[in-house]
Amino acid sequence: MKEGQVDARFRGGSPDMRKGAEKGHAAGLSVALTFLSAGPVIILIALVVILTFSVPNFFTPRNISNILAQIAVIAVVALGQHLVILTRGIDLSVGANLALATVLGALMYRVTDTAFVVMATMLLAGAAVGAVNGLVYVYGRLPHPFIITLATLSIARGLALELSIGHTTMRGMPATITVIGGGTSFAVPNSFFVVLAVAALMFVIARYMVWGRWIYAVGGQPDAARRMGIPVNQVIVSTYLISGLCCGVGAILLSGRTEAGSPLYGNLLELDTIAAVIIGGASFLGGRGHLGHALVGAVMIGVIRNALNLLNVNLYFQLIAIGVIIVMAVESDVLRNHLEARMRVKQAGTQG
Amino acid sequence: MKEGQVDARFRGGSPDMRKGAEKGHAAGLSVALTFLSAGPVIILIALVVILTFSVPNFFTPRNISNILAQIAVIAVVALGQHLVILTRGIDLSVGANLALATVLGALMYRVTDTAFVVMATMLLAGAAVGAVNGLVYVYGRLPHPFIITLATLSIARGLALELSIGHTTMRGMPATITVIGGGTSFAVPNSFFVVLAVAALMFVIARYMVWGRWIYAVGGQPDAARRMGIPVNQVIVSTYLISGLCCGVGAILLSGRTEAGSPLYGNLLELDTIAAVIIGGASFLGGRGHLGHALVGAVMIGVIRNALNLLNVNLYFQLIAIGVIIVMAVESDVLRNHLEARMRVKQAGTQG
Amino acid sequence: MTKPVLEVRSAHKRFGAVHALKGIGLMAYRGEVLALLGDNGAGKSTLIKCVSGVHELDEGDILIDGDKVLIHNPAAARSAGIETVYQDLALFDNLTPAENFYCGRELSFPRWLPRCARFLATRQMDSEAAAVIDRLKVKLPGFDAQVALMSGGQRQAIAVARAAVFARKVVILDEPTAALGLRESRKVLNLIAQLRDEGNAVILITHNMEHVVELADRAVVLRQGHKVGEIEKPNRSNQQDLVAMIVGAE
Amino acid sequence: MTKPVLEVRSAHKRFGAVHALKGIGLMAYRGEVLALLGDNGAGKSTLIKCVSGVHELDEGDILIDGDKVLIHNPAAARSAGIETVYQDLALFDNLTPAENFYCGRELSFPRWLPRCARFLATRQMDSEAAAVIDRLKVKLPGFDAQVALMSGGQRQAIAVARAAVFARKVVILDEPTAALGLRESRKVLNLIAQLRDEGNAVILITHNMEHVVELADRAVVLRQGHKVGEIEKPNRSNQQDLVAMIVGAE
Amino acid sequence: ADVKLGFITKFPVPFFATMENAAKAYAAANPGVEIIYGQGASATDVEGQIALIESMSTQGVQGIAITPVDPTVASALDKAIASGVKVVLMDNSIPGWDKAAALATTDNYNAGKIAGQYLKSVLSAGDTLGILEGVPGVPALDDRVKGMLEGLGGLTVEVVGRSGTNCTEELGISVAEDLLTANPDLKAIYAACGPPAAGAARAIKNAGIAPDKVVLVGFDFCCGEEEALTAGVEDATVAQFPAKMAELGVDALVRAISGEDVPSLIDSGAALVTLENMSDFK
Ligand SMILES: Nc1ncnc2c1ncn2[C@@H]1O[C@H](COP(=O)(O)OP(=O)(O)OP(=O)(O)O)[C@@H](O)[C@H]1O
Ligand SMILES: Nc1ncnc2c1ncn2[C@@H]1O[C@H](COP(=O)(O)OP(=O)(O)OP(=O)(O)O)[C@@H](O)[C@H]1O
Ligand SMILES: [Mg+2]
Ligand SMILES: [Mg+2]
Repeated sequence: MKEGQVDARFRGGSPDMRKGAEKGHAAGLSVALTFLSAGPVIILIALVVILTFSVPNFFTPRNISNILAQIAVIAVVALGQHLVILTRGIDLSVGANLALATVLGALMYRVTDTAFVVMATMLLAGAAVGAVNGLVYVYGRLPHPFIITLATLSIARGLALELSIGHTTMRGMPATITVIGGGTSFAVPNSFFVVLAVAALMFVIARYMVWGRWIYAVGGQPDAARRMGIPVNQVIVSTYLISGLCCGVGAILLSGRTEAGSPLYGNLLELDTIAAVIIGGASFLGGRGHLGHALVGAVMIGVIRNALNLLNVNLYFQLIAIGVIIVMAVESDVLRNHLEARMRVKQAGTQG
Repeated sequence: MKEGQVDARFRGGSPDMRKGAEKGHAAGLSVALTFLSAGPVIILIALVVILTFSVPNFFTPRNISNILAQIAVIAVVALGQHLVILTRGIDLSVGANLALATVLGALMYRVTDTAFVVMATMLLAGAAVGAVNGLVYVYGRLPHPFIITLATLSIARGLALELSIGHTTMRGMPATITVIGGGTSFAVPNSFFVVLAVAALMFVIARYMVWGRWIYAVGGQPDAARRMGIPVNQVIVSTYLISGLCCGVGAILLSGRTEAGSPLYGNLLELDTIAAVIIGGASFLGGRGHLGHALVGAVMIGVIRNALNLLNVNLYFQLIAIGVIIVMAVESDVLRNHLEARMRVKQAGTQG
Repeated sequence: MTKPVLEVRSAHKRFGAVHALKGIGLMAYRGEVLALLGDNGAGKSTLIKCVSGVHELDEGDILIDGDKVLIHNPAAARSAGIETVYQDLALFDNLTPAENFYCGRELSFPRWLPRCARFLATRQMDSEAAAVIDRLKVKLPGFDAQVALMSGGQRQAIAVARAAVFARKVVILDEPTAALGLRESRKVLNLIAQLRDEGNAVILITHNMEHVVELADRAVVLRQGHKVGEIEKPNRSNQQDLVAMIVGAE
Repeated sequence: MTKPVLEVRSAHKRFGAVHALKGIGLMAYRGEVLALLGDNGAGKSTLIKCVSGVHELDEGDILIDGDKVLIHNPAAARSAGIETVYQDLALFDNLTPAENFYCGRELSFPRWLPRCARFLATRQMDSEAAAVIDRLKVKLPGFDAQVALMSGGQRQAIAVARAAVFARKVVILDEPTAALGLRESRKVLNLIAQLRDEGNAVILITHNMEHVVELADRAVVLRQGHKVGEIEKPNRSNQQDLVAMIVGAE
Repeated sequence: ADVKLGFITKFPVPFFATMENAAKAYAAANPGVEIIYGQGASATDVEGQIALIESMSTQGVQGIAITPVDPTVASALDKAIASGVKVVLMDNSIPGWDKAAALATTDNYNAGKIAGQYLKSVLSAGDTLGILEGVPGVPALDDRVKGMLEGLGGLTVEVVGRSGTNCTEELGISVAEDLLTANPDLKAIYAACGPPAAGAARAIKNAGIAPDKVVLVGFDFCCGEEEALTAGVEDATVAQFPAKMAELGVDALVRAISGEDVPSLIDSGAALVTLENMSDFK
């Protein structure tokens, strides 16, 4: 908002910028700065530390494993959502998309119990809805993706309800999917490894591949991207496609965890994933933000919900507490950013 | 998206721009242009004409009166939402805010049955939540209003539930409120007159008052607004406050219509109102768009839902149909815009 | 010499690791054009942004008519009588030229209401803005078109005209002719002269030596955040000294 | 005379009611600097935007090396060998200078993959971009800082350098020195000379007559969308004619 | 057709689909009856139901059978009644509103009691109980919890958790997992609707707890509870008879329109379902 703030935000946003000033100098400041510049992660760590000491059973292997399983779906879908937000877009359809994918997967399971085919069905379904979002938005020259993704939210939910036999939860998933979505390895949920794998893949794309660079360019300055010959339309469509694909992955995880497909899955997932991205510290401005943000945000949401459940906080009060804690988390990150900026000035001063 | 499109959008967005070129010239073109430049309204009219001929009972006084009553809440809240969107913001809390206001109103009714006090309670409650949104966003220097309004969504819903504990129903409203929200005058719902009054007031503010000009300035170029000495923070806070106040008005209308308060009211109202604003043709870019847009969008949504109900389309298929029709409506407006731009070029050509 | 209307004393400003101003002092007098020169990145824009309230100084003072003032936001600067034409113009793309003109200082009525609650005197603003634009002889594609669609020069002309209308004490222009054609440049230079003659202190940032020689009564040169020199009455003969100062001893 | 590498024939362009180009023709030859002059709003930027694919012409043809080509997007123009420095620079505020340099034409490997799926040759791009920036002697606050925080001049320098790196046939510069200091302006002028000597056709839009006289081999003047004149070898003696053409008979 | 009726259900879950199908069967069996159908979008879609009531009146129905999602649809029903439409409520009543011709319902409170009585029979004093609530604020679902607590009838159990699940399986799993983490020795879980009951069963399985260590009681007998009962993770659930409820409700409506007297309360009943008697309820 304020002009002075811009600097801080940019600095927070780009890991590249930090390298510049970090050579030699007053050790204490430097340590504090390295710490502060870790960004929203330290807010998360602080949160975890507080909860560990105040909530019984919180920091136990079993509970950690639970949390990881609980956030897997939000995290995967938030990664896709983040790509869309990087290009100044928004994908409201993620929840309905995921539900439709699980229903189609469950239907396919009635035809064949080959895990591969069922998984492919879910991925394809997710990607298809994403592609519709992207294509209609870009080639329909709509003013904003809000409309089309709101429309596919409605359409996908309707389709999922219509297609699901008896309009209900459809039991049954191939064993492989159940293992992926519900199993654990070394006491860690398999779904968490899937999240890590998707995140790693996205990170490589965003950071080391031409296409990722284009996403940032399109998000940063769409006009300039077009003038530099970047296929802006295709890049935008691709982000919606990937977001849809992530819904497909989320569908595999969720239907594996519940051994079922259901048209009611993914309710309000759009708000959760957008919140995760923003809490993680990304910006609606486009072209700014690290994919890790989405993960941090998703974990933060999961940790808060879990702790409130463990504390047996009354249902209505949970709603209030979640709201308050989320604002506090984001606000601490804002303050952290300011502190960092101020210390950086001080550091520069000591260097002369 | 495309650069060429920018012109068309600006032209669509601002009624001021149109005056320039409209003097003399080939009559046919001119008539067509006047028609086209009416904007999303003509899409709405086209929709109504189609529905009149295809849906029995649609264009009957009673049904029209029903539609007007059904959209009143969305329309009033969408007007406030529009102000927020004009400053590049978003208010996700509107639905929960409205629910909380109806609950507080119903509780106040248990204390006193003076309509004035109950109404004042609802308006104050709405404005208070809005003020929290604005103040925390601006003075907490949050990067985006998404977070704080999502948080107050959660908090207000939780508070409303918490407050209504122990009351199986919150039925009962003072007679005046019932008349305002549920009565009719000359076969037209009174709530519709309230919508018109709020819209007229907002129109005067936005168009003829200094404060309205500042809203457009802040939305257009926040940095420049600050440099020109506009109290940007206060202007932003005020839009959230007004949005909250509109929720209070919506609460009066809804609780008058249902003669009750409920913590469940206003579910997904945030998506409906944002959709209304965007369907009406406003832009997320900030500083662009006519307040009438929000009304047109709300009516469009109401008309579509009503027609689907009259046609007895089943819920699943309704979800699909609503999605499709909304995209089609927005897409027709995009095409209308292009047609208008092209005809304008042609018209300029004929003038030499 | 008379008292300076604006004085800056040992101003320091840092952006993170960048030390943009390193103890700069400056005086501007009424009825005089002060040229502020320096190569790209010298700190010119930063200095004037501090004076006009966009940034706050880390150290140093700003004095107006000899009194220390705290300028912590642009509104304060404007009400202290400092008008600025920013390098990035600070125009509202979504408004018309007339609306841009008066933005933040709308003519309005009735007087007894608080500012924000008053009604806009639209007609009066339109006609006054039209008169100024007319005086500057700028051609606009349509007076009620949005600024977004105007050419770079047209935009610059609007920004300069805006500052001229409200000038009271100090007018700062950050490269006002950079995007202007010959005709428009000439008009702006005439306007600057006029502002000076009306008793304003004009601070002109420019890279154009012709304009400096033609208009400036004094020139201050910045280099890498330092003030490296000051020349009275720049003219053809000491122009080379100025250039040497700007470019630095090489 | 040799064949023009770029030719525009009777170009028309309208924006709504504004007729920005009214039948303009233009030729540019290799090894020559063509100055495109005209007052604000004359249509210069519109013309070159049509050539570089940002806008499409309503009527008229564009010929490259004598062949009619359809330039319906900027990628087409770039691959036809036309590089452009836009008046608004078209930089990415969220990227570093090196990333800006190669944006849209990243160096990448392995070659057999489709472009978008390749990996970025980051190190190579960084060092090559650094070399160019070095050659232009632009001082940047840090080579891995985001462009958003750089001064107007630094930004302009980056945009010009970017075009220089990829120049193959035609280089168009829309007021490249408008925001530049003396030293940087000089560097850009030298660069333009160098681009010309390397056999490019350079089209230079500027309001600075000094630069025209110093560099241009030919000057074309636009006024209100018309081409009103063309002068070979502009110099001190016919400079007045040029100015008269630009400003129009008054 | 002789009579035209509106049939409005709450939101898309199998329970209401079953009701709708029963109504369709009724219409098929009685050629003089034409029914048009409507459904709200979610468990909190009050405005949607109101719009449906209004548009059905517009279409000239003579009667409306409705499962009111919230007491506050009453004033819309008032208007319909004022224009000569008969109303029958199904599934749950509207407290303090007595203009309905009849109410066909499973009394959710009584049905909750059945679950409570079962729990009383297997738990002992001081045992821990976790509750997975339905949608916060929906009276019918709240009643299921209140009734269960009443059904425990003096047995003092320690309620160690009450969380909302929005009647979804996803939240059911998460909340049940957290319950089990916070209370490793948890004795019993009660879920107020079907999907979270299935979710709780999965959470127990995932936690590697022996199926007989935790008593799991659900409600609705749907959405995966069958499998959970078969697997022995879920111990009991309460079934309603939606088809019967719908049939009785529509029948009462038709009779009320033709001027007959109908009983004002029609209980379609509820029953405890366990592994043994499960096959009777499919
Ligand atoms: N908001 C900011 N954040 C960080 N650094 C900044 C900021 N604004 C300016 N700088 C840096 O401060 C230095 C001085 O910049 P300034 O804009 O004052 O230069 P200038 O003299 O106006 O140059 P030009 O003639 O190119 O406009 C530059 O190195 C610039 O990168
Ligand atoms: N996208 C657009 N939409 C509408 N009108 C436009 C658009 N772009 C330019 N114009 C108009 O076309 C005319 C020519 O503008 P252009 O930018 O080509 O001028 P220019 O010669 O580059 O001027 P300058 O020297 O100020 O940059 C102007 O009147 C301008 O307002
Ligand atoms: Mg500057
Ligand atoms: Mg131009």
